[in-house]
Amino acid sequence: MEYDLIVNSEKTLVEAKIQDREITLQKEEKPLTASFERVSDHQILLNINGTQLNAYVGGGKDVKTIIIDGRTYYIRDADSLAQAPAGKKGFKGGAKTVCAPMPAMVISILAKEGQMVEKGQKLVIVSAMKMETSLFAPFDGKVTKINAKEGDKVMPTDILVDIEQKKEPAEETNE
Amino acid sequence: MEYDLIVNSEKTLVEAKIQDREITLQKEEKPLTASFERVSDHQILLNINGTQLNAYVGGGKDVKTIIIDGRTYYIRDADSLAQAPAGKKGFKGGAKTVCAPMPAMVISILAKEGQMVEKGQKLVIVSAMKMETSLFAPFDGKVTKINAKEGDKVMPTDILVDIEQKKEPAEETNE
Amino acid sequence: MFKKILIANRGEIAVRVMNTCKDMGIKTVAVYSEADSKAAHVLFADEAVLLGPSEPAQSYLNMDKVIKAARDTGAVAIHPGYGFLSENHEFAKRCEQEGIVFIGPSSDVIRDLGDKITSRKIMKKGNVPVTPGLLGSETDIAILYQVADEIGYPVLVKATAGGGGKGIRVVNAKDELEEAVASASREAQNAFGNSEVYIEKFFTRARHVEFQVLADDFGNTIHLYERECSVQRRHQKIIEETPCLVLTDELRKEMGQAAVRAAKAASYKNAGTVEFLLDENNRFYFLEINTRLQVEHPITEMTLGLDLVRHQIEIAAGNPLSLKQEDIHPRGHSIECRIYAEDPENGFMPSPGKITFLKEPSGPGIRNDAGVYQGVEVPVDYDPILSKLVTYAETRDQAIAKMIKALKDYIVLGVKTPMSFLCDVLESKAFKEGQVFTDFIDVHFSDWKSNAEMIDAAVIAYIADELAGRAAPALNAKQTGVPTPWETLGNWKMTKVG
Amino acid sequence: MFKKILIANRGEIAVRVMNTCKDMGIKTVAVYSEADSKAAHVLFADEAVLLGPSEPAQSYLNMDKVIKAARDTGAVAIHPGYGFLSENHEFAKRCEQEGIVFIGPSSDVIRDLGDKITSRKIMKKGNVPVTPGLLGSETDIAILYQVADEIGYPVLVKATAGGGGKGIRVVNAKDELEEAVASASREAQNAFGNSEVYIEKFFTRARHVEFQVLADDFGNTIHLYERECSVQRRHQKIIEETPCLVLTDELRKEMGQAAVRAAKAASYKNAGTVEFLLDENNRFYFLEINTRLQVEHPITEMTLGLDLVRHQIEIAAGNPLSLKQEDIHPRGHSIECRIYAEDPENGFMPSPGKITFLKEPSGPGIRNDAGVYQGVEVPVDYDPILSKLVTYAETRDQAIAKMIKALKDYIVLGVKTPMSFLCDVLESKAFKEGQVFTDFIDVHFSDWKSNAEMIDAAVIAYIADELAGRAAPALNAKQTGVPTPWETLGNWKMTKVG
Repeated sequence: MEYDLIVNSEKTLVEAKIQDREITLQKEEKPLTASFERVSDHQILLNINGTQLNAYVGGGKDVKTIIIDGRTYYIRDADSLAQAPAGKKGFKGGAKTVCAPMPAMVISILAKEGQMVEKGQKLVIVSAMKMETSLFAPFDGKVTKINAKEGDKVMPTDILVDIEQKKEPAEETNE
Repeated sequence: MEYDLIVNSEKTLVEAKIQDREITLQKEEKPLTASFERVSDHQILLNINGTQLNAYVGGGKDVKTIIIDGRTYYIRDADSLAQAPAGKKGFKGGAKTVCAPMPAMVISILAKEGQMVEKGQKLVIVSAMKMETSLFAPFDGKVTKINAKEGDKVMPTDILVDIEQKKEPAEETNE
Repeated sequence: MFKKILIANRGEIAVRVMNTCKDMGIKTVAVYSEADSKAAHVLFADEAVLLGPSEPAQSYLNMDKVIKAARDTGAVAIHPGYGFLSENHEFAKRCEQEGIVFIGPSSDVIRDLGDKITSRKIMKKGNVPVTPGLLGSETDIAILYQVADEIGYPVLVKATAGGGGKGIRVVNAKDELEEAVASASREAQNAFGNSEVYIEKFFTRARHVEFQVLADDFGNTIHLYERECSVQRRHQKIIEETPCLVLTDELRKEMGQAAVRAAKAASYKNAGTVEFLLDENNRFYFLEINTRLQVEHPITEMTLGLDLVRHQIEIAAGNPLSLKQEDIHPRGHSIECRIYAEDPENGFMPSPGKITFLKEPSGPGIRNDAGVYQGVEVPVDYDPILSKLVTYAETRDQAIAKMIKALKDYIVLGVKTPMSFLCDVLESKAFKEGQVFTDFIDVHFSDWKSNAEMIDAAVIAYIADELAGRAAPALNAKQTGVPTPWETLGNWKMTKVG
Repeated sequence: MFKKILIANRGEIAVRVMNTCKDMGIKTVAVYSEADSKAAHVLFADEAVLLGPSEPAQSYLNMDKVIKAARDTGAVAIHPGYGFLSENHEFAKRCEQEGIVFIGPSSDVIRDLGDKITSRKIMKKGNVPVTPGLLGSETDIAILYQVADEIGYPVLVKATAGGGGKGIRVVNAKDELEEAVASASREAQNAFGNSEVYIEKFFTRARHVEFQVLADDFGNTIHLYERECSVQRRHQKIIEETPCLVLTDELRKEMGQAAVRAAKAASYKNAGTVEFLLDENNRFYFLEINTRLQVEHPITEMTLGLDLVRHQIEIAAGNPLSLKQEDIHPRGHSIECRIYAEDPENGFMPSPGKITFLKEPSGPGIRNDAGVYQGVEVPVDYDPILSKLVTYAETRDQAIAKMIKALKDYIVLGVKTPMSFLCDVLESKAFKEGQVFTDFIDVHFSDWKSNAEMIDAAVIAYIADELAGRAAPALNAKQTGVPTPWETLGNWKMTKVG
């Protein structure tokens, strides 16, 4: 079976053979075979060449969070991503908005509609969990719309600033 | 609402008024009101006259296991008990069988079919978790059937010995 | 240092040993039976080897399979934990022959001390006082009757092998002796693969006080002070503490020296425990040396701030002891409660099943060495210990209060546990005053029933649970300690079973 | 002793304090905001009082409401924890006026020491060395420019109130000063209700070494040795340990005596912490006295085997200190890691959300003071600390190894955590060698990314999870640390924000 995955932002094409409780990844060097057993809803015991690893798995259909040996991996199906609405697609390339990173309060808006901004320029300061956090422009461009004002409470998906990119880089289509 | 409950083997008739997240027990002395909030599948936070208690609840439709302040309570609906098949009814009174207490191995059978036995007489020795456990006759009576032999692996609901009671005591019907 | 260690055990002690291995950067190999394929110790290990069916003889007690597992995985040493093969001198011998380091004393020492008779002889020679009793195992019931008469009832029928309260019967009168011998032999055979028994004097009001010892290959032998283990049920310790209340500084010193003498007399190496009986007149008698890690070793670790398993491994690796007697200064007070899947209202009968919910206590001064997790099945085939709950505090009263709090905050659904029983014991006047003898439970708690003082709250919780439905489907009622018909049948006379 | 104590705090520290109250048989009252109705500290208390909306000013910082809660529940004393009202002298004053015991020093002492300027003056008088800097708070930017020039950049803009890394900015050059002052003032206003700031010399390569002190009403003042707290991010400690590697016995003694002198100069009562900066030449400067329990107090408890909260309560109840300086002997080594809901790959940005799965590490030498449980929502409104993970072992190397193991065994799903970051820090050569200064993270880990060496295993786990379906319905993906569009947008320059 073929999996078109995005692992920690990296696109990864995986060819996997699945037999009962065994998964074989077709690697360039040599195939990697692992057996697995579900321990609980969030724990899967892997056995790779005799070595056991406990994988803790969270998240849902969209993205899975996987913790192994103290490290966290975020894996999603690239196909499901392709089907996502355009506005929220920016996960990998071509972001065109500045969103709130978490539930927060807007402390200060440092740009105006119509203003030209440079990549890395500070646009918004928000405060959450008693800490101030700055949001920066992702590229050179023109602020087309500002959707928040000082004092607003904002949520992670809220788009605070729309920016029209100055010059579109080549879209990464087949990375 | 009326609840006909069996709490730790004691029949308890409870008259309860239920309002949203508040339960009032009609007690002889004075009513007892408690508010409650579910914390998780197995935890309910009770508030009785300002004092909080965490109740941990396990079990299913038949019997609930409830742990409060380090003590365990077993509560079941008496009505559901009445509907149970006769052979498994003996929870409170009139047991007529000797069952295995847990998954175990039969070490020794100390009675024969047709034998008269006295209450407290040792009938079966089983072994489980590396410990030997004896099963005794619940009353004076006659062994009508023995359903296990030495070396058998037995399960909790397995009836090992059937006994016909010598003299039936008055059945507790309205305790 | 060893690269990889196989832990020839299961449950909490296997996890405990693996914890230290991981601290030391040593890879761990678990072994397991079919009943334990998802056990905590299996999940915690770097590698795991299936030994065979659940029967101990075909898995955890099977030397060939354990040795093969070590060979196959390249484990250079084996830690036996307690129970199973831990005090089996043949197994230690096998390891020696195969060039695998057995983490414990040499096979000869285990053989000598594992045989309670030989060990009594060694101790006598080493100037350590022993209890009156038989000097050899005996199958002839006539001789047993005779010796019992000589030392006087009550006597103890005791398996010469093993420990952990198995293969032991108290005999109060002549007519109980024969059945006790048969039963103890059978249990010993099942537990240790050796049915031999002997008899010795039984002290009804005695304390069980043991001393931890450590000895290396370079002649350094030290003791790590005492543990009071008098609170027992079915001859198995359930509450242990250190320090022991009744020891004066002089007596403590005297017993500590006797413990070191005992270890030296036996040419002991690695960690061991010298068990003494302390009678009401503060006379002490050597009982035995446990040639392995004790269940209750954590309380010593708490008051001394050290890791006994680490020292076991260091010694086994041939390193000299890094501790000196004069540097060992216990501090504060520590208590351990053994948490079994058992029913204290029914003779502490084991209560196997699936743990449907688990909330472990935590916080300052609380340690819980657990061998289970939420969702695991506690199998019927083995000793039903779930964890060792340990508290530490500046004083005994504080350690007791902390233990009671921890027990109330330790929630296990799916199997029965002794939490409320242990709370009542710890809260009792007798325990608080330190009036603990080996007959403590029989005297004070023989007909113990859980106090049901919060029935109203429980009823409210029942109704609330009905009203505020759970997200998950109802669980299997069979697994949750439901009273079943047999509960009205049995009188579980476990402590005095004939 | 007090019958009932109100804990005017939330999260792990409220649970921590309640633990000791329960050990002491003292009833506990929790207070909470609307965001915290099912928080761990609420569930753990005997009583709980809703203060108001989630905004701190309307709940945890609202003195009237907290005092009223104590009155209404009959609590005779208030433990303030750390943060919130803990160092608010007006609140302590209110308690004194209302006849409620404030568990901490007197309001006058809090006022004097809480004002970093006054405290610097007291210390100078008490013969305790202080850092160069401003002797009064200042709003005039012209004067601030002038003083900064005098002591030389880099300088530290510092709120005169509070602590915990809030209201502090490092200023490396003149053109950053004005924005830093504005930002620090604002943050201080939000966090402590006081916007005043001052400036002092910033030492780029210094260690943060603090001494725990205890003082009773009878003139007994002792120190409980040091804590090394140099590993910080955003001026907030994340790893603390004791003992401090670089202190010689002489320097330790000297600093301990200075700490006692500092406490005495301030007429200090109860538990407090004297913070020193230790420069590269082993010169130490008084920074401040934290007039409350520190987040990192457990490491002192581990090496000394005592309970600081108990001693706080005993002192507040008017009892004399049961400890003497000559009896205080630290043993072994202890490390604490603060576990926040935060994203170390993005400037340690807070990561609120629901904890969908929680597995806490346990075992010998591991303590986790947690303020959360599986299923709880980590609110956006407060400091996102989940727990303090503490290890103890015989040596520093062992304590580090144990901490790394514990971090890998600490599983949190639903919010992001710094586990892998902390592992890398602890495993780094610089940390292992004890080369820890307050700029440690900036120097060694400024662009830290999690090493993704087990991608194949993760991919297999992904596929296995798809194949072996879970029993429960899929969780809300939004809650599980999913990368969202903004991740590619921001450069989280938190450590040097202008």
